[in-house]
Formats: sequence, structure tokens, C-alpha cells
Amino acid sequence: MSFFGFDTSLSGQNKGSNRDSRKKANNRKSKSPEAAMDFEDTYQGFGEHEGEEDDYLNDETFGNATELGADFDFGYGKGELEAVGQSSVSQPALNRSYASAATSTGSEMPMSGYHTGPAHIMDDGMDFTPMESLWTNQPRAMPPQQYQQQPEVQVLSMEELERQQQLQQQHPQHGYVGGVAPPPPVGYGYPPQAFMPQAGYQGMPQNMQQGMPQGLPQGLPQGMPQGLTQGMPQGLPRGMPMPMPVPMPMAGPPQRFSQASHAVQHQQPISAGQQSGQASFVAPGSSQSPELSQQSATSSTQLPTTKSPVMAAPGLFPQVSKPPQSVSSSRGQFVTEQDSRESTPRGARRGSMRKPQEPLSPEDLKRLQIRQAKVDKILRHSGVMTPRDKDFITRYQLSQIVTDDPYNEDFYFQVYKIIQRGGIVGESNKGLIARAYLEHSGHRLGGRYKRADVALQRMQSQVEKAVTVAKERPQKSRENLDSAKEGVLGKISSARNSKAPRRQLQIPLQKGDDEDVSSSAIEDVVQSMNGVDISSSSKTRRRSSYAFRSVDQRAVLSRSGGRKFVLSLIETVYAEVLELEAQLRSGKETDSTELWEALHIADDAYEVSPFISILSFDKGVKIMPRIFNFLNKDQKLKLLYCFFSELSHLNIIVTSSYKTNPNPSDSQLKKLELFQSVFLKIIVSFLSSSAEFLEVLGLLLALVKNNNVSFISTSKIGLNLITVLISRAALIKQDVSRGNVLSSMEASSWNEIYDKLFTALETKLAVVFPPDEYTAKVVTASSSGTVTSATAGQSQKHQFYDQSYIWQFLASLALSGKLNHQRVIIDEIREEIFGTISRAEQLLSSTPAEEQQIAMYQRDKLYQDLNLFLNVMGLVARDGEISELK
Amino acid sequence: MSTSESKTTASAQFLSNIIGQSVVVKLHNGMLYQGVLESIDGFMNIALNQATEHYETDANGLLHRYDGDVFVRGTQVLYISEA
Amino acid sequence: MSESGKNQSQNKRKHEGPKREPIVNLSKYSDTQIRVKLMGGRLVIGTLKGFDQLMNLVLDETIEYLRDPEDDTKILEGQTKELGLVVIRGTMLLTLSPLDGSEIISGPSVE
Amino acid sequence: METPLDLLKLNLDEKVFVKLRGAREMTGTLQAFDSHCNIVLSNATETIYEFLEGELKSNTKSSEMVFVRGDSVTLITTPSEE
Amino acid sequence: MSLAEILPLEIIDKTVGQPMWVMLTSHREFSGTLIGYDDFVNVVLEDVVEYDHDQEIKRHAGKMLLSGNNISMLVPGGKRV
Repeated sequence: MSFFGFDTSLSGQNKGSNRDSRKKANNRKSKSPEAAMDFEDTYQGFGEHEGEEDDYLNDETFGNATELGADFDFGYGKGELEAVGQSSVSQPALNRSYASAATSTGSEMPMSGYHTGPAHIMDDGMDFTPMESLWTNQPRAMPPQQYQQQPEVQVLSMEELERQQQLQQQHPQHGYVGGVAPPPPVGYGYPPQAFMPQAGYQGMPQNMQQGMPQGLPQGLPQGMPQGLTQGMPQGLPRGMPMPMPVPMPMAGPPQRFSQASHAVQHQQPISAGQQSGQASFVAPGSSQSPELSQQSATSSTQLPTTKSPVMAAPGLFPQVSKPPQSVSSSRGQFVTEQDSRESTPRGARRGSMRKPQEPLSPEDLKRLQIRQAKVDKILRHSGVMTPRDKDFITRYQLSQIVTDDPYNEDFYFQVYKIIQRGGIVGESNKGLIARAYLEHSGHRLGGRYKRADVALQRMQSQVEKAVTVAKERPQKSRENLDSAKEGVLGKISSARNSKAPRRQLQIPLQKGDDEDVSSSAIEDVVQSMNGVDISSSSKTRRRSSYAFRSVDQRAVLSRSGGRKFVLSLIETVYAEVLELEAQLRSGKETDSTELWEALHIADDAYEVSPFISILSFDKGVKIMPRIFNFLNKDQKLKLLYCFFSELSHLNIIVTSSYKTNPNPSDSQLKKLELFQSVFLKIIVSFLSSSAEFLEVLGLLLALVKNNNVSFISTSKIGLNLITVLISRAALIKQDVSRGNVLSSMEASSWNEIYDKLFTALETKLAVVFPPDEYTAKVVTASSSGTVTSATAGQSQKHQFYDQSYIWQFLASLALSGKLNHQRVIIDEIREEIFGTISRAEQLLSSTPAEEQQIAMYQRDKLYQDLNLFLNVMGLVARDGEISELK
Repeated sequence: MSTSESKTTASAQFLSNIIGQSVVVKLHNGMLYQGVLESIDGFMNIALNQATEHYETDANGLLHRYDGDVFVRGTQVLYISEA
Repeated sequence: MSESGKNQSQNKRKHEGPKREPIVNLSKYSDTQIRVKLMGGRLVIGTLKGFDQLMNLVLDETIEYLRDPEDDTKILEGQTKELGLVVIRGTMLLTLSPLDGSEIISGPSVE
Repeated sequence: METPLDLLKLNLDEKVFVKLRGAREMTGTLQAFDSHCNIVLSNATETIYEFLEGELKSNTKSSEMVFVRGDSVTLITTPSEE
Repeated sequence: MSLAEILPLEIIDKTVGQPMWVMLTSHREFSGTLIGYDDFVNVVLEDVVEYDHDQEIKRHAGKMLLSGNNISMLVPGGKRV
């Protein structure tokens, strides 16, 4: 206890053990640990309350756990399945999860008051793919009261039935759509018009079929049933309830839409629907339907017997416009829990034959109607594409298949990319494309990009194709528009119409200063691929610009929480690492979460990530190797991603760049060596041991996107980092043993990112060579006692700046680039090449006799470094000139 | 004020009240430091922020300005007073 | 530390524990004039009114002999300062002696 | 709440400036310290100020690794690179 | 041992809230209102005047914690010139 008895720490200990002080350091801001409330207590009993009473309609309206997916995958299969698990009558539809429904056996779910028949044991192996939902007519658990009043309503008299049919015949064209004035279904959201009559009930009594709107392509019903019946396993027992085959969306809705949308002249060929890879349709109730329809007519509450009059059923179906009173409620009624999937070919394919069930109850039929209604509702958009569009697309897809680099071959992608990238403020998209097109085609002195295989040029043919197609687009609609406008007052200029008035103000496009804001498609592609879920906000953190207010590290530190904060993090990290290492030694399991949090990599509350500032301290760098032992691969990736994204903030880069630190002090050089030997080594070992190709790309992209690459290349460490990344990527690319050659996605991302890097360096490549006075300073600083890698292994007297790391960079840049890239590189560093050669040659003549030995060594070294680069291009420099590499 | 019987001593109370305020600290050698009291422990070790150094009184010339943290050893402290 | 201090002020016997008695029993100097030398060179005389286990003293009618500003060790003849009732910290006590039967003589360094 | 010594711990492996009794100062890299303020500095340089013949003189001594006894330490801070 | 002996700390205790004159082992003195003290006789004073060799050095507004390390004498009633 101290003199004063002065309690120095709120949490009671005086200085406490290391761990405590670390804990205190951590929770300085948050509340003290003892008071931490255990969230679980507060949550006591909150979760178990009974579902509200009145939401029994929910699953019908929203189809519990069903998502009416935007894509053509009717995800409501799961909702259906849950109904199977429906237990006691009084309970609202059990909101049981898909899995439990799948595993639960029907038997334990006796439907009180309704003979459920032998429970159908769900075959565990069944994969309830969403499409399944099409074929299941799972009974929907309905509260009994609804069930009771249901039957009276259902019974339709003969006359009513006929009347409906006449109604149908008079305006088949609209009867289907126009006549739709359905009284809203009782409590269920299904718009009645969604109900599709043509559900292929080939088995429906003939009159009903005619009753269907003429508009219905004759081809459909005939074509459908034959195809369906073949698919139907004949061996099905009579009692097998036929799932109402809901035709493939493609087939179903177009008819309906075709009537609705006048523009479409012809019917959607049924075949297209079938081609779409959907298993051949389930046999409609064709062989069963007479019996089916009888069932649907039964209104008896007891077991739906097959005796019920046929007439009742039709009353249900053709009434497209007049929905059965409570479509859903009838749905709910089908309590037969048997799963009719078995009867579907798909079901058959799965092999496990179900036990015979009761015949389909009338409600089954109604429920199937409802399902079609749903399907209709989902498929509003088919029929939009004309055959001409379709064949264009198919030809287009074919062209995609043939090329090995689909992205770059793809005209639309290129256009999208150019528009995405934007350009001169306010330039219209057309202007953008034109400029890009011209630029690529080298209108200037050999063009900025003298790359032969420029994507845009190659797609010359595609461009023409697109133009012709656009021209052929039906002119008609434009003329009648104009003619309508001609009228008495003369022709209103059709150039501008109300929908697209000419923009008076050319509001300058607010072009973000750093173009990384408009991330091109490729970036999202890479982003998603490398799985590193970078929180979006960290991406928006201001791009680390290289313009610094001061080289003083304090400025950077203040933007990442302050020096003391960072130092306290480092101490916490040290404490954590020591502890983990102790646990490791004692063989216990190590958990690195606290360590990970202390590193603050995922924390983007600061302008500069604290992790980067940690690396600005020597002790931060020194602990890294020991930290890496405890991180998993994903964490390492996140760490490196953060590192590369904010490289320009790293003080080691700033101090090692001859631009921002023209005369480096001795201690700075030592810091540089430390970083090089410690951190670079970890990166190299990680990349070579466990990084995937796309992950390396992700890191390279992070570097290129968030930093001024040219500035980075003025720093030795920065240049080495780029070299490491490119050479690693190039290595994987050529690694034959890797078996599968790069996927097209990887190849195109690689080209894209390499392009980005190259454009960032182009016309400024010479900047990688530090000016002579800088190199002189480094040499003098190093010869004064501190041997740096720049002068390692050189005799005291004759030290010179070792440029091998520069040539290595250039070599790896050239190696992974294409021919034109190499040409650009050579163009830009021509003087350096010849400079080095002349320096090597002079070495011999200018050194006195006794030091020839050293001069020889230095001369060979110069040539050796230079040839690192030249050999990549098949050249070699020897004795003063450059020749072909034999 | 409380005498020794009360749970926290007068000095402990005083110290906890002035944390975060600007204080004047004099050492035995007469050096006077003025700054924000960042933290203090039972041995009267002191951590000051933005401290200025004078001899005996700030009327005398400024000897030094410390921008980082300044750690003053407790045994050398003569007094700490509110500035 | 603070524990023993508290006991001391409440004079409770039972907390004493095996306490050694101070070798000099001050009570015999009660109400007599004593001369006290303190660390750092201060010299005072006063009537001993009270004391405690740590030899903190209470002196009354205390006077302090002033010292030569240049030479701390030299006592200035006849220059004194009245202090009245004084508490002297036992921790700083150097010497203590009864006043009567002793007189102040000049120091060894004779000019 | 961090005690001053915790804050001192932050400066481990960093350059520090130490004022000592007897008009002495030292700068070096803080390698270790304890609650008595004993400290170990690496690459340290010590400056001793003396007032000789009316003017302030200083001489310096440097050492690879030095142990400084806590009771002569009066103040520790991070040097501001003037 | 007559019970009449006065306990030094009681004297100090009685002076709480009143002026107190504190003299160190050196020629330094402080005079201010005694706010409180602790077992080591560290002293908290208020509105303190600081003297050295009887010269006023500095006046302090507010409270001051004076380390008991070098306190030689405490004189209730404050400094009398």
C-alpha cells in the first residue's frame, strides 16, 4: 500500500500484475470489468414468449421462411415444408425451421380431428432444393375454425359453373386478364389474377379446358401434358396424390403476359421453357386428374374420398377471375401431410418410394391453383426479350466462350469500364468511349498505350454489330410518336421530348480527387474473390496521399489516436504475446482474439490505422514475427491488406524515400534496415507459403488503389514491397506444378491490376533510381560505422550504392508485363542502363593498380545487377555492349 | 477536512481531485514544474503533460519546455499545489 | 504503516504487540526545558509538554536559535525566534538534552 | 487509471532524457526500469554541468549500457528532437 | 507517567482548519490553513505562502499537498514575523 493509501487504480490494485495493468490500459475508456453486465441475464426469458396469437395468417401471406427470390428460383419451398411439421390444430402454423421440418417425421404430428393417414417419413437424403417447392403440395396447417366454414362455401351449383364458363368464352382475351375483378382473397395476399388456369391439367374435364382463354396457346396444353405424362412413373399407385405440376416459369407466365403485353406478337414457345434445364415437368394430374378433380370437389370434412362430384372442382379452376372464396384458406385445408413430391419425376429420381396416401382432396387442387398464382406473381417479366434479342444474346454468349480472356474481349464490359472510370468532367458517355477508343488506337505519337491488343480495337466487329442492331430497332414506334405530335400546330421537334429535356446546366461532375472512389467492376470482382471482408468504411478512409505536412512522425501519430495510445497498444500487444507464448510453452490452447483486437487492424475509427503507427515504432516492428505465429491466415491477410492500403502513412516509407527524406540520418538508415530484415521477411514467407493468387492480387490492388505508387517507388522499402508482390504473382502464374492454369477470372484480374500498376508508374519509371547525391549520402552514412544493405559486403574504401533491388524490381515488372510494357520500360530507363554500363567500364580504368581487385568485383556486380533486368528481355550486357542472350 | 480516521486520507482526496488539472510541482532541488497532472501514484510519482520548467518561481525565466510526458520521481517532490 | 500509526494515536494497548519501549524514557523530561537538534541543522529549546511512541515532541515556549546565513553550522549568539507551542517531527530528531546543567559554548572552530 | 510508472513503461525501447541530481543529464534508449526508478539505458550519453570560474561548463560521457540508481533520478521524459 | 502528556498528533488534529506554520529541515517554510494530514504527516494546506530564509518566495492560491518527508516542525497559528 502506498504512503497515502491513495488508491491509484479505480479497480483497486496498486500497480498490479502486468496483466492487470494491461487490462486497465484496455478498459481505460470502457467501464471497469467487474461492473460489466452479463448481457445474457438481461435477456432472461425474453426469447421464449409465445408467438403473438393473431399472426396465424403470416405464413400464408408472407410464406414463412419463404423468400420470393428475385431470381427465378421460387424459394417458397421451405415454407411449404414447414407445414409438414404442423402439429396441434390450435397452434398457429409452426414456424419451424426448414431443417427441423425436414427431419421431423409426419407421425408425431397428428392432425386432430382429421385423419392424417400414415405419416410420410421424409427421406433424410432428400435435398430440398427450392425448385422442390414447385412440386410439393404440402398441406398448410390451418386453424380448424377456418376449416369448418370452408366447405359450405366451396360447393358450387351446376348453373354457377356453366355461367362462369360462358363468361370465360365471351371475352377469353380479357376473361383471363381483363375480367379480373376478384374479390380480395380472404386474408391472403395472393392476387387472384396470379392464378393460372393452364396448369397443364390435361386431365381436367374437356369443357374446362376449352373454357380456358383462347389466348392460351393451343400448343401449350397439348404439348405440356404429353411431355408430362411420359415423365410420370406409371407405376404410381392410384391413390398417389398428384402434385399439381406447375409448369416452368418460362412456360407459364409468358402466356399470361403475352395476352397482357400487346407488343409481343407471338407466343413464347413452350420448348424454351422446357429447355431451361428444369427437369421434365411433373406429370400433371393427367392420368389422375379425373380422380383429382373429384377429390377437389369433396367438401366433406372427413377423409377426402374420391366419390365427390367432379363438377365441384371445375368450379374452382376456370374462375381465374373469381378466385375461390378463400384461396389460401382452402390451401390451408389441405392437411394431408403426405408429400406428393414422390410422384414427380424428380421425386422418382430420388428413388425412395413413399407409402400409398389418400387420393388428393379437392383442396389439393385449389392449393395448386394458388401456387401457380404465386408463380405468376413472381414471373412478371418474361416475354420482355424478343427472339431477336435472344439470339443476339446467345451469339454473344457463344463469343464469350471462345475467348480465353472473356472480360477483356467483352465489348460491353469494356464500355462499362470506361464509363465507370469517367474522364473529363461533364463528358457524356459517348465522349468517354470515343476518347478511350481513340486513345487506345494510338492517335498521338504512337499513342499513349502502344499496346497492340487493345481491347476496344479488337472488338471492332462487335461495335459494328451493336450499331446495326440498334439501327434495326423498330423505327415504327418512333414515327408514330412524331406523327402524333404533328397535329395542327405543326411538328413539335422530336429531338427533345418531355421525358429527356436538354440539360441547360452542365453541372460539373463532382469527380472525387482520388479515382479509387469509382471502383471498377474488376475491383469488386477481386474484392469478393479474396474473401477478405474489408469493412466498407475502411475502404472509404481517405486515400493515403503522399503529400505530407511534415515528415515528422508525430503528425501521422496524432491521426491514429496519438503517440501514447499507440505506445499503450504496443505494450498491450507485448503483454499479450508474452502470455500467449507462455501458454504455448505450457502446451495450452492459445486464443489470439485479444491480441488481434490490440492490433486494431479492423478498427477504422481513426484516420490512420493504429496498426500502421504501431509499425512506425521499432519495437512495433520487432514484435511482428512473434505476432505472426499466433494469427490465422485470414487475420494475416487482413493485416497485410491494411498494411498495403496505408503504406504511404508508414513512417518507414517516408523516411526511406529520397523525395521526403533527402538526407537520411544514420539512425533512420538503421530503422530502415531493421524494417527490411524483419517485416519484409515475414511478408515474403507468408506470401510464398500460404497466399493464394487472388489474395496476392488483392494486396497489390490495395497498394495501387490507395497509394501514390510513384511515390512508393521512390522508397527502397516501397519498391521492394512492390517487387515482392509482382514477383510472387508472376511466380504463381507460371507455376506449372500448380496444375490448373489460371482461371479466366484470375487472368483478367491480373491483367487489369498489372495495367493499373503500370499506368501509375508509366512515364515516371526513372524515379525508382535515387539521385546521386542521395546515394552518396547513404554511402557515407553507412561507411561511418553502420553497414547497411546498400553497402553490405563492400570494402570500407570503395563503397558504392547497391542498386540491385532496383534492377530486381524492373526485372519482375518486365517479366510479368507484355511486350509493349517491356518496350515502355526500356524506353524510360535507357540512360540508366547505359549509365550503369559506362560506370562499370570506367571502374577498371579509373582505379589504381593495387585496387584492381576491388574494381573488378564492383564491375561484375554492376553488370550482374543490370543483367538481372536485361535477361528478362533476352538481352545481356557484357564488356560495354548489349547483345542477344544466346 | 477529514483526518486520518476517514477512509481516504486528506492527501489521497486532494490528489484524486486535482488529476487532470494544471498543477505546480516543486522538487527538493528547487525546480518548479508547471503542467497538467496526468497521473500520480501513492509514492507521489507524478506524470505531467506540457510541462514548463523554472527555478523556484515562474517569475524566473523559462528553463525548458517539455512537449511529451514528463515523469517526476516521487521522492524528489516537495509539494504539489493547484496552479 | 498507516495501521500502526492509527494504533499509536488511539493508544490502544492490545494492538501494541511486542513493542520495544524507547530506550530513553521522555516522561522524566516532562515539563522540563530541553534542547533539541534537528536534521538540517535547526536548534530549538522548549518545555517538553508531550511526546509519542515515534518521538514526535510537543514543546511549549519554544525558541529557535538562528544560524549564520553563510555558515549553517554556526549558531548566532543571542539571535532567537519565539515559536510558542510546536510539534517536532520525531523522524527529524537528532539530539535531545535537558537544558539545565548545560550551557552554550562557541563551536570548536576558534578563529 | 494508469500510474506514472505505467506511462514510463510506454517508453521502453524508446529514446529518453533523464535529469539527475547534481546537475546531471542523460539521454539513451530506455531498456529497463523498476519502482525505485533504477534504470538501464543503452547507447547513453551523460552530460555533467559545472559552474567553474563564473561560467557554465559541461562535459559528456557515453556508454553502451549504463545502470542508473533510482534515487539520483529526478525526472524522465522523451527528448524532443530540437 | 502522568496522563497529562499531550499527544503531538492531537495538537495537529486540533489545528485543522486553522493557520499552520510548517518548517522544513532546510530554511524553507510554508504558512497556510491546515486542511488535513495523514499518518506520515504529509500535510494539505490552503492559500499557502512559501518562504525561504524568511523571504517570501511564492504565494499559492488553492490547496497544496506538502510532503512530510522533510517537515521538521509544525507550529499551530501560522507564521509570526
